[in-house]
Amino acid sequence: MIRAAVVGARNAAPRGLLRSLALVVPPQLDAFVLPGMDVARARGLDVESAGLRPVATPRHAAVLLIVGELPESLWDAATVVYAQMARPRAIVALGGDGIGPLPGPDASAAMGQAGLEGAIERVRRLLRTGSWSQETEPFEAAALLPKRRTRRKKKKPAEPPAAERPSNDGTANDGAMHHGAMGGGADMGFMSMVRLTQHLPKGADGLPMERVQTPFGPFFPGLPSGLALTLWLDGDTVAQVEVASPVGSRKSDLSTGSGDLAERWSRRHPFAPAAYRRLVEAAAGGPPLDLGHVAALELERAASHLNWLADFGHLLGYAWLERHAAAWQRRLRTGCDLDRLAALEPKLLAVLQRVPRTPLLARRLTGVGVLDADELEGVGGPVARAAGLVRDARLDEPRYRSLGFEPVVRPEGDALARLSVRLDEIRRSVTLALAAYRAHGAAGAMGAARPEVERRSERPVEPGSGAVVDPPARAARIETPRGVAALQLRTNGDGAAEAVLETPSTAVLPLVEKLAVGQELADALVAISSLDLSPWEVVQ
Amino acid sequence: MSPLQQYALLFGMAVATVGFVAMLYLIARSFGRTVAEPAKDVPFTAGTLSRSPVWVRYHVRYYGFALLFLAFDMEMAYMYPWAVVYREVGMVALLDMGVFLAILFLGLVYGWSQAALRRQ
Amino acid sequence: MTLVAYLLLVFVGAYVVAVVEEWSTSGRLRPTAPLLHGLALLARESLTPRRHDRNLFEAGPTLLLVAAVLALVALPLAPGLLPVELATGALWLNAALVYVAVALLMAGWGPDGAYAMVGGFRFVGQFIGYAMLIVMPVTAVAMRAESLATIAVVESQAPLWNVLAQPLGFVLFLVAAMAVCFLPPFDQPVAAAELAGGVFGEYTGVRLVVVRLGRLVLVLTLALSVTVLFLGGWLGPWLPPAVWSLLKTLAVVLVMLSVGRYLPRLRTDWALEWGWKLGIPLALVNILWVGVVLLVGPA
Amino acid sequence: MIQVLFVVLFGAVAIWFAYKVFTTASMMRSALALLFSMTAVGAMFLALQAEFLGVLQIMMMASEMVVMALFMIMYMMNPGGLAAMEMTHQKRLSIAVAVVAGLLAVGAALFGGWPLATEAVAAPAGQTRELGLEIMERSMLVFETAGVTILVAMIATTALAIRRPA
Amino acid sequence: MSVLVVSLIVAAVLFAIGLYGALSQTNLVMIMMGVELMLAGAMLNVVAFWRYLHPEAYSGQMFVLVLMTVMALEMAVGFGVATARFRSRGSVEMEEAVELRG
Repeated sequence: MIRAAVVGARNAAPRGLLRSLALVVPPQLDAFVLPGMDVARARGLDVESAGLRPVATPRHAAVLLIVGELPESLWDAATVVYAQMARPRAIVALGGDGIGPLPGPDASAAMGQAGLEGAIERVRRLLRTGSWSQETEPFEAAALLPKRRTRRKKKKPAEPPAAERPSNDGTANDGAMHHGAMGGGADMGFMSMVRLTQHLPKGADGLPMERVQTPFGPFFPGLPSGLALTLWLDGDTVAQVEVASPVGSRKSDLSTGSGDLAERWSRRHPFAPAAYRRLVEAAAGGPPLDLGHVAALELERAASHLNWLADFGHLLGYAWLERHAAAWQRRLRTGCDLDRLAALEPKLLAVLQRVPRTPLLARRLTGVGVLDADELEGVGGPVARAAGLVRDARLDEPRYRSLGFEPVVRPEGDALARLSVRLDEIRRSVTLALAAYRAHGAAGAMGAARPEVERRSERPVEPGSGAVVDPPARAARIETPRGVAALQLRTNGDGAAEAVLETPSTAVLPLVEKLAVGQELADALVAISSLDLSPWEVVQ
Repeated sequence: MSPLQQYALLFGMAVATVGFVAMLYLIARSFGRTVAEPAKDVPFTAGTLSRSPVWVRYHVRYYGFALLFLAFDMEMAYMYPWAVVYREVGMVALLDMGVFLAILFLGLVYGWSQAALRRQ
Repeated sequence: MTLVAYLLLVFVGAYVVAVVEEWSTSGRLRPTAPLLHGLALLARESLTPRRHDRNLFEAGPTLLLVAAVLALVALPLAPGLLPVELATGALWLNAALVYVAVALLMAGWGPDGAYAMVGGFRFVGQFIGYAMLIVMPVTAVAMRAESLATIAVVESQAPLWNVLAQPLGFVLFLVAAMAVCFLPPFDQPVAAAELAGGVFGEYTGVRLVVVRLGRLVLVLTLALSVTVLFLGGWLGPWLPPAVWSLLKTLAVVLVMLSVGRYLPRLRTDWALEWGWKLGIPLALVNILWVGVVLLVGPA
Repeated sequence: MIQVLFVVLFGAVAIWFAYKVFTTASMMRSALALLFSMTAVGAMFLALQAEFLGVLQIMMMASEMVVMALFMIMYMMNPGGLAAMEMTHQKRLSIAVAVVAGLLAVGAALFGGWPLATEAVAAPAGQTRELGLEIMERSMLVFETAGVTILVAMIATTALAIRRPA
Repeated sequence: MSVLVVSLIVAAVLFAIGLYGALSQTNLVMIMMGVELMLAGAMLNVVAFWRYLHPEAYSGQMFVLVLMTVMALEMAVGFGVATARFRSRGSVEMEEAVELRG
């Protein structure tokens, strides 16, 4: 059943001119994507060809696109984002209705491009008829009301309490001009500016300035979705950083929950589902790594790196890179038949080769976010390999060695090195996947049919069989696109598991502060983005 | 048209543009008022409700450039009339302006050498 | 009459710029898209942030549009097609463009939002970087034309277009023109990924329409000014003068809008440093070059 | 007549914005009010048929006042004007002095008995040319002195404001 | 009233407002704004005199250019002083300058 109006309709009766104006729906609807474009891409969605134009702020968006199940920790933030959109506003939920306190979606569909396109079509129809309604009600939720506690904390200590005007939200003209000098009886007396500034920290140039506490996340377009940064800005320099990953999992949560662990975990990690599935299987005593696994894992690595590359291109304002990386990412994630990939490989290589030759790019990235080898305790993946450390779990795998695998290592440790390591790894991963595929000799589509691989190897887990009585904890390590993930797993009879997981992003998260503090905002964001950390796999 | 009429036309264009904008606002206003809702009027900060004011003393990092710009910019006041008569006056004009610009460039070089031309 | 014809052409021009911009970002040529987007935006709510500085918030986009329009009307499309014939047209162009920085400063400060404020101050920084690169090449053009009137500037290019007579000035002016319109790679103040829309992030509905319109007219103005100052304006064989002007302008628009797609965004302090340490000396060299050529060249 | 209308209109605008400079609590507004006051003065120059000077004033003052806004935001106690704050002293005296000075100037303007010139003002293009010749010929020394003054100011401001990195 | 007189009156009022600001404000930056307004009034005077008394004398226009330069340089040096003071004292209030001196 279709409602008469979108849930975020404007409050007016559609009459006359308005009725005809309502029929105008632009070819591309401006959309704000939750939790982020990176997740949408990783799910294989082509948002733009579905008729959406991703925008940077919900202010400009008409559609709130929610990709996948939104974790509960993001509900408040999603509520705020929705509340900040201008009406008429519509919600599209893909793959799951768990969208918390938000009003029910105007269109929902199963995950996938076809579902997205159908949902957008429905929203368009809905917008044509129901952009205006006389029965709109203000959207209210607990998350939107001012919290007294945090308010008081944020008040600047130096300001006299009497001077703080009551900030009644909603009155539009609050804080507009009021006459300090001419304001009759409001004589505040002389106030010392020296006292106001003497406690302030001084910058490198010796000027004591105030800092603005600015949240960057969890839905910031230039950062990984779900990463909640709070930056204290001193001008446009980052003076202080607070990092949180609300979407990460707690240690205690890992072992609880019902259902197939491998399935749940692969759903939890949008950027590397196959790697985590394989990790659980390996820890649960699954079959040894075969060539099919190698092909799937390497394709996933390439896709994950390309996804990052698209995000990085977006952050750098390098539209060409964003577009091409996103397209190649999609090709690798969805329905890429390896025969076709083999034919297309030269084109991908051409794109990859062009990136480092971009004018100004090397200059933009050199010396940004430098990490020395001795700061990288416990960090693996491209971040470590870009700082000259040969850390790669694939080196321990005979399968990889037989395929002639060699890790990519660069010594510089800056954002440029991380970029070139990942570019190289994309190339090598595709080559490895193709080599594994050829060696495997299997016919037909394989990259797309990863579920086939997975289904085949699911069998040995048999969580509910109860055949094994209290097996010893098993450990497994796997090289995910972001580095080594290690899992110790102890399954008991009823299928619940006791799991100890180490993920690469957990080790990388503390580096964020070090990279950002003291940097210009643009550099800080580039440095953070170049880490390619996935907040979803952080274990706290 | 006399110059004064030209200026009047310019002023008229400015007023007309403002009028056009006002007309757009009026049209948009006729479509109904904004629904007042909590948090809608708080500037977007990536999903977090940040209600603290940001109007504080802002650390402009390029004030070295700004200070030199204030002085250096004035050179243009002399260069425009000079450019118009340059051909007429000839060599003298080139030398005059050459000396003038050399003097100014000296100031720029001094600022450069004292690290004024960088992010502070 | 001239004014009406001119405004009509400008309106068409701005629309074409919008279509080209859509094409350069989405890769698809959709002639109706800007219109539909505009109408849909008009129908949306226009929010005002809490405790914003109302006057500045409202005046920012309006001033952007006014500045762009006032700069535009001093530029000729063809000999008879110039609404306001100022004797100091080239200077007037510079004067009007300064108010773009004022507009962005207002729009950045107005909403009391952190992203917008950082964006606004970044643009002022950018302005300090490009300001001299706008005025100095114009001076060199005026030297050749012996006048500040835009008509005289075009006429002075009859023997040789300025793009060939002073290529250095042309390059500097083109780059500065892109910086004025905060087009990529100079889009620091409005960067989507860095500041979530930055200066104009808080504008919605009809206010956003005005912002986008102002931006379009601004791009058109700068492209036309490049045409008039360096590409010989309406000069050209066979076709009517106004068509030449528009064709050249369209070509400049294409260049301005597409270059940024293939480059990473420049940091504000780089734009500043390069503008001052490289740009100003080069602009002075350009003036010297033009001066020497005018002295030794044919009268 | 256009001229009278413009002079009166922009005069009023200039005065109104000048008044706003010292009566608003927001420093950004204060700086921008000064900017628009200067712009209005530039428009008055145009109305007084000094085209080059008018456009130059509109341009130069806008760019300088934008920079001024930066420094206002940097160094004022309360740039947003969110807190009512007294920032004046000796107010009565200042008002008295200003009123007396203003009245004297107005009186001089009203009863000056100015001998109006008879010749018409030159066309704008001619003015720019004449000004150029003036700079190149009669006022050449003034012009070069201005250059030296600018140099001194640049050196002074750099020396004062810039702290060299250690 | 002739245009000249109107211009002179406007200039006088601008000057008076600037004078009030320069005298009454406690902050260095605001004092500079007052001085700017006074100079603007002076410039307006010069232009009006040039236009109505000596339209043939371009040294009048030249004088306006010099006044503009003075304004800009006043600002440049003034902000240089303000920066230096703010760095060393954390304040650009003039009263505090007196206080601190002893």
